[in-house]
Amino acid sequence: MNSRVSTFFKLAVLLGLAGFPFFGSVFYTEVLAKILILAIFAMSLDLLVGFTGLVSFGHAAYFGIAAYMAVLLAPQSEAASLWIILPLAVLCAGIAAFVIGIFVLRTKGIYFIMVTLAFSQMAYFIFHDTKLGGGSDGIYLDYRPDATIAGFTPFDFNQTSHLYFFVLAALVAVYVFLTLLLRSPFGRVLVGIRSNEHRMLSLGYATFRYKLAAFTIAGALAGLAGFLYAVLFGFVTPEYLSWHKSGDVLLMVILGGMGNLAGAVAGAFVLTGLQEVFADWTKHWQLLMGGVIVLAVLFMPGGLAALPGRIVARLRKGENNG
Amino acid sequence: MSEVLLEARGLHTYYGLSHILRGVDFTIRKGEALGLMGRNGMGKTTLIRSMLGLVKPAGGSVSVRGVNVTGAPTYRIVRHGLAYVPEGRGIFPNLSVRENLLMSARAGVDGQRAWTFERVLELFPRLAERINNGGGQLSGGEQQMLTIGRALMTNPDLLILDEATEGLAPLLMKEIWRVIGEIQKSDIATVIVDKNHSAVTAVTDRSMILVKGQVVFDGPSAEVRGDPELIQRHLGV
Amino acid sequence: MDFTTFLIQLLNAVQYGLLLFLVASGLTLVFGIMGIINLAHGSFYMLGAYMAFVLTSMTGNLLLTILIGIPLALAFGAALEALLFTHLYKRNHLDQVLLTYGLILIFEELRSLTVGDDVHGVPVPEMFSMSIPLSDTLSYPVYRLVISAVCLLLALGLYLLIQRTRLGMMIRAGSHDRDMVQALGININGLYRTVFAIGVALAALAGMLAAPISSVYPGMGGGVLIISFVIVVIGGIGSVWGALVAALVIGFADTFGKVFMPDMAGLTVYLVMALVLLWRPEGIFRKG
Amino acid sequence: QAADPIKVGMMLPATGTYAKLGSAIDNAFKLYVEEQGGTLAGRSIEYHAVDDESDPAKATENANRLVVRDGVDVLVGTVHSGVALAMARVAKQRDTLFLVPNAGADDLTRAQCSPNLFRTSFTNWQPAYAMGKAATGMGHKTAVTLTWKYAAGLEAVNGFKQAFEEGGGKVVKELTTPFPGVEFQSFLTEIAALKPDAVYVFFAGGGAAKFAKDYAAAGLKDSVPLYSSGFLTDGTLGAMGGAGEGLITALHYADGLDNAKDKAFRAAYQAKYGMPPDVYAVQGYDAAQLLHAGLKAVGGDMSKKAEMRAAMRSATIESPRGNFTLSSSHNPVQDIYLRKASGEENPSTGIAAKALADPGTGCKM
Amino acid sequence: MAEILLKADGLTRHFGGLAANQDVSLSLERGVLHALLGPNGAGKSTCINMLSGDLPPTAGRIHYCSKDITRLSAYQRSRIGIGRSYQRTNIFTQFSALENCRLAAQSRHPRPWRIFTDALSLTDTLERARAALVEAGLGARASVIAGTLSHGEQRQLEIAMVLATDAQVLLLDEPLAGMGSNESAQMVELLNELKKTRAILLVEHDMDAVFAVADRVTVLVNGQVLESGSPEQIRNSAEVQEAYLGVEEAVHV
Ligand SMILES: Nc1ncnc2c1ncn2[C@@H]1O[C@H](COP(=O)(O)OP(=O)(O)OP(=O)(O)O)[C@@H](O)[C@H]1O
Ligand SMILES: Nc1ncnc2c1ncn2[C@@H]1O[C@H](COP(=O)(O)OP(=O)(O)OP(=O)(O)O)[C@@H](O)[C@H]1O
Ligand SMILES: [Mg+2]
Ligand SMILES: [Mg+2]
Repeated sequence: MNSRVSTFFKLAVLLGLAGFPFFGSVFYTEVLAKILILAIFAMSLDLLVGFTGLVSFGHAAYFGIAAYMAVLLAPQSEAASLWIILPLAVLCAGIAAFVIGIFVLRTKGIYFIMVTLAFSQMAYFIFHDTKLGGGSDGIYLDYRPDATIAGFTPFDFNQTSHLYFFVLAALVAVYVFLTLLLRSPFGRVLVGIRSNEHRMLSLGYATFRYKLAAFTIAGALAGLAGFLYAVLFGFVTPEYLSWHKSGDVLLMVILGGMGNLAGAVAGAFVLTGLQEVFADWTKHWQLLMGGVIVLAVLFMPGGLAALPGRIVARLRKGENNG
Repeated sequence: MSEVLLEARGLHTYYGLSHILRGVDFTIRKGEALGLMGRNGMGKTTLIRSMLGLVKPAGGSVSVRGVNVTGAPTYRIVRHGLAYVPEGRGIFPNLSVRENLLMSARAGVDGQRAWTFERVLELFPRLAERINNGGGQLSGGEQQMLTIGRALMTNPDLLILDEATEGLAPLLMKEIWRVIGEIQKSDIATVIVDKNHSAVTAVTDRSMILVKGQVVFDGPSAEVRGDPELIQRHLGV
Repeated sequence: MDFTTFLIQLLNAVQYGLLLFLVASGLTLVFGIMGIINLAHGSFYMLGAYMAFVLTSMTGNLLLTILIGIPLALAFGAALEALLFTHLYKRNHLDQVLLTYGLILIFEELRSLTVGDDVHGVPVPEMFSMSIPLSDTLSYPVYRLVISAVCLLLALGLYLLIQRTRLGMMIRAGSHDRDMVQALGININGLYRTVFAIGVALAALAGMLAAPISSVYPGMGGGVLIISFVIVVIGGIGSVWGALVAALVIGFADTFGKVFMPDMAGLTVYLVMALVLLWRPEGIFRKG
Repeated sequence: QAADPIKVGMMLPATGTYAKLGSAIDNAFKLYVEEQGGTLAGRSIEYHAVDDESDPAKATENANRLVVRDGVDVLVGTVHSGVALAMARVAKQRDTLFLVPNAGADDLTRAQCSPNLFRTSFTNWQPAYAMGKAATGMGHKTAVTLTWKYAAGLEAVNGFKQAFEEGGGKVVKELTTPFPGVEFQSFLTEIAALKPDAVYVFFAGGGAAKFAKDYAAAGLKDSVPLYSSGFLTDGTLGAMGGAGEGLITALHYADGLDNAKDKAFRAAYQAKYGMPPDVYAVQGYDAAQLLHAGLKAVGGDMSKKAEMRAAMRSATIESPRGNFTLSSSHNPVQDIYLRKASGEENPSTGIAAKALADPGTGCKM
Repeated sequence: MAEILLKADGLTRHFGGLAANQDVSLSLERGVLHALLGPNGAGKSTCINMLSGDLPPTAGRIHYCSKDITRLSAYQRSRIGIGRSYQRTNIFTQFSALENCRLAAQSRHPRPWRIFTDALSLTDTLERARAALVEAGLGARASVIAGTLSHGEQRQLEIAMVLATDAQVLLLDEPLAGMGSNESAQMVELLNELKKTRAILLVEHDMDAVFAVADRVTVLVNGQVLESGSPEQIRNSAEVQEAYLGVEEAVHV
């Protein structure tokens, strides 16, 4: 698709999202906030899967760790300062990703998939089987963080719309950050690693460090998503780290079309949105969901991201023939 | 004249929007040796792949032994007695040398097995030494031998060699040219794509030159050999 | 732990390991050899178990059920391949993840719609229903030993098929370069259809054999999915012996993990997997 | 006001392992409402349903869907304890009436108790405690416990242990296995080596059936008696084959209770849904009854929250399980039956604990 | 005496029972093109792999500018100025030909910290990449996706990438294989130009090309150095003729 058209389209979507709380109900604002958070989560994974070629099946670990930090690092009986707890939670996720990355990045391909799974499952069981975070029942966040800074309170998370706008701003920031990152020399190296890591090595790139950096950044961004998720729902359970969650976000990335940030966002919207709709309709929503997924795989190669291009090509062809 | 083995009429092939083959006619008869020449990117490989059904031509027809096989699956086309040695090798790195050879073994269309495992190893003793090695662990030239050997194991009537001598040491290269000569004597047709024009024209009866997806010359190899200007113009030497 | 108990635990570990191999055997073929990332493996296993339930309640005989069930599973597998999987070979492998995830949802829902959400039992075949006393309080069900035996046979059969037959060579070659295999005159589509069907049938067979001891219940497929992948991967993708060894390793890790580190039991399998893969980044048996 | 219907939000599992329990609760709840002519205290009922997938990670959102979006007057749910805990929070924040028809998490009517929350089922502690008491009564001195390592199982084991040790017995080993693992062989070996007088387990569904079969196949069933909360044998006896025969469990419901209410309920349920009801159905039925009791007291006017809740708190529910009242923390004070499996049924053999109330520790209301 | 850039002493490499290289010593000097010949499977690529760091030697030492680099990994060797091409085309098939070279050029100035700079705006890198493409004869194909280039063109790209890294030592594994005669001739010219300022190790089976550019020749047979010397010396060696060149060839010339 024409890049100007696509930019225009993205801005229009952004505008629509920004206007939503003024028209939509509180509940749907929350649903949308959730989807936006998952979109951040999906973009962070896409940095690994779509751009660096590292298919992580344990990305929920960093999401969950930051979510737990949002609760565990907060004081029991009052709100934590957003400006302290947010960076801390993201930092924790980043550090976890860095440390785990040092180990898992020794493996490749399918083995990498499985080792990332192994580490995230270990993290899962640590939270599930110890009293650290309330065990299998999870743990609650009683007060949403407070955004007051030097006596000034720019926004109040207790109002859903404020939280929503913060999430939306975070999404845009992450999108812009990743877009710039991927255009930079660093980003080009990541894509090169996906294409042919061996050649990158022989060209003189310390690929391990690049991969570790990408893994850490992705972990930290997943942490941002996890933090916001915990704040939104005020509840954290070990399930946030489970392989189902890792799988869900991987599905979003694949359905969206790997290696396309907007695609990851679209994947989050479509997968979560469809489930909202179908589950409302019928208790056999899984059948519909499964059917849609199967059809999407068969008839939408390249995922959602490739769809506009295919439609345009189809139209062009029609024009030429007609 | 002997039976037509493989024939293509008016082949047009596209990769996406780029038009690669622009109406190519191609014939090869039983026992004939044909040199297919042209500079890099002129469409030699595309022509072969189109005839074998590995890419679907947009227009034109292909027949083997008079049977129309246009649009048929590759394995059906090949089962009429064709064997293909692709450029860039295409061995199976996850199979051992032995397995690479055995997996393709079959009797020829006439039911004969002129080429056996033993005979291939006799031709390439180096392979016999590396027989239990993984295909991916072979040296470049050894892989090339393996691909040729694997093709021979199908006991073909037509052997298509796309840059089969790439990476072979001079001694072995000579051996290959000699073998190709032998093969021809046993009534097996060969299509040879090779950068070494003098060698190709020396072992083939007929030559074909492709330029930008069109045939610009199709005639006796002797004619090419004797016409440096023709070579200069189309092959740029 | 006294020595007898230790020996019995050892037996448990081996037996469980073999059971795991049985459960993973279909995946060894479909994922390990053909290279298809099949998340629906657990669903095929579930299908087998439910088939065992439905058919034994009609025939009253597990052996007969297996004889009927296997052709059904083969046909089902072939149909799935022809309808769905065949379109994905040239695409990114991760598309298979998406497809098979969709299939899990569909199968799970279809199961619920047709057979319901009850827990069911399948009787152990009469002739294997006794137990052998091991200690004064404990005895061992013969059926479990039978399964172990079947499992060893299966491992041998798979090994011969994959490593020793031309069919196996062709499949392995096909997982690397389908075009080239075709160009050698091999009907790769038919071949893949057959092997995929065999893989599905193996998963279903595992489900049928395990049904009497595991009982039949909703969500049972999900439980075997991850462990099957763990086994195929840490064994070294594409290696039957590797999978067998891996299954035994996991059997040991799980059994003795429960005994010696009960508080960490959930973790042991994953800990073992992480350690194995950090030690040998391409599995215990690298592919040849 | 009386014209528009009461919105009831049913948040139950429709898919996954607990789907069957979810539908039993749903069926019975609706059965009761229909028996009343489709209205409760003169108000018709409008159902809003959400599949909770038994996934705690989605619980808050799903609860919000009913409470915030649909603005239900009553939230009913669910089977999974973790999900119910998350629901309780949402309901508490909005002060929406919340009826728990199954989830046994002790905390719901202990530390997390709340004026708007009523439970018509049990605490995990209750049947387990009763079982522990009964086990000492049978003269057992030592016991081994085994459960999936998750909150419900651990709570049950605690209840059993408390009663068993109060009665002078000793729990010699507490075994756990990761949820929802079903490989028990090494535990059976350990039990056989420890040779306790009794074994207490907490399993449900497929795991329960598998455990009972393995236990019997290991030859332990005849040498070491197996006890459990009733979920072990509820709806799973068929799947156990003969392995469940004679198993003794404790629960607040049993088959063949000889009371009129139960007979009528069973007949009606069987007639309407073509299958016999189970304990989950009873709990769902009672949830509707409890709601009715509250509504009757305020004449259908749900805005009179305090009055309605007071009425519910002091109601006596004529349950198929036998009459029960609610404790101050809103949990049933009920008889726990001792049952002995026979065929596919769990008929009562007596009462393990009469009018047993959960201690409600930590409930500040 | 010319400056020795890369020096290998007693390189040995075993694959199981096979000694692919046995006590191979070589030195590459600036301004000298050193050809490494030998029959298929003699161990030439193995030797290059050890020099480039793709493969650890079983025994032996490697020095670069008299620094011991035996333990350096492949990327570290590349960073200090050892570039290589592959016998089996090893390119980024999804990228354009230009991006292939740009990545190669970028490796000289990776600038990973400048994450807010568009890589395409770093003109030094981009210019280097374009120049390399032109040198390798692919100037007109810059924007074509590498995977869709014809086989011969991919071989050209393989060389263009090494050129773009601006390495001081070039290890070229059959650069001419698959190239047309025209491109080969061009490449021979290029090699003659390049060797003036660099040290080059050339593995090649095209004897016309080898004898047109080589200043020194080493012949490897069964992993061992059979002979090493000037091109004439090698061409006339009976042993080399028997093992590698073939006898008629020598008579011919
Ligand atoms: N998969 C593909 N997609 C798009 N274009 C392609 C593809 N494969 C080949 N081409 C283009 O088709 C043209 C012909 O390629 P082909 O491989 O047939 O050339 P060739 O004559 O065999 O060249 P060479 O001697 O280098 O092997 C080239 O311009 C090439 O870039
Ligand atoms: N990874 C490996 N494992 C086992 N054997 C190997 C491996 N790599 C190479 N070999 C063997 O080592 C020998 C030398 O291989 P090498 O690739 O160095 O040969 P070469 O001289 O480059 O040959 P060619 O001219 O054919 O490319 C070959 O016999 C090859 O089979
Ligand atoms: Mg070609
Ligand atoms: Mg080589």
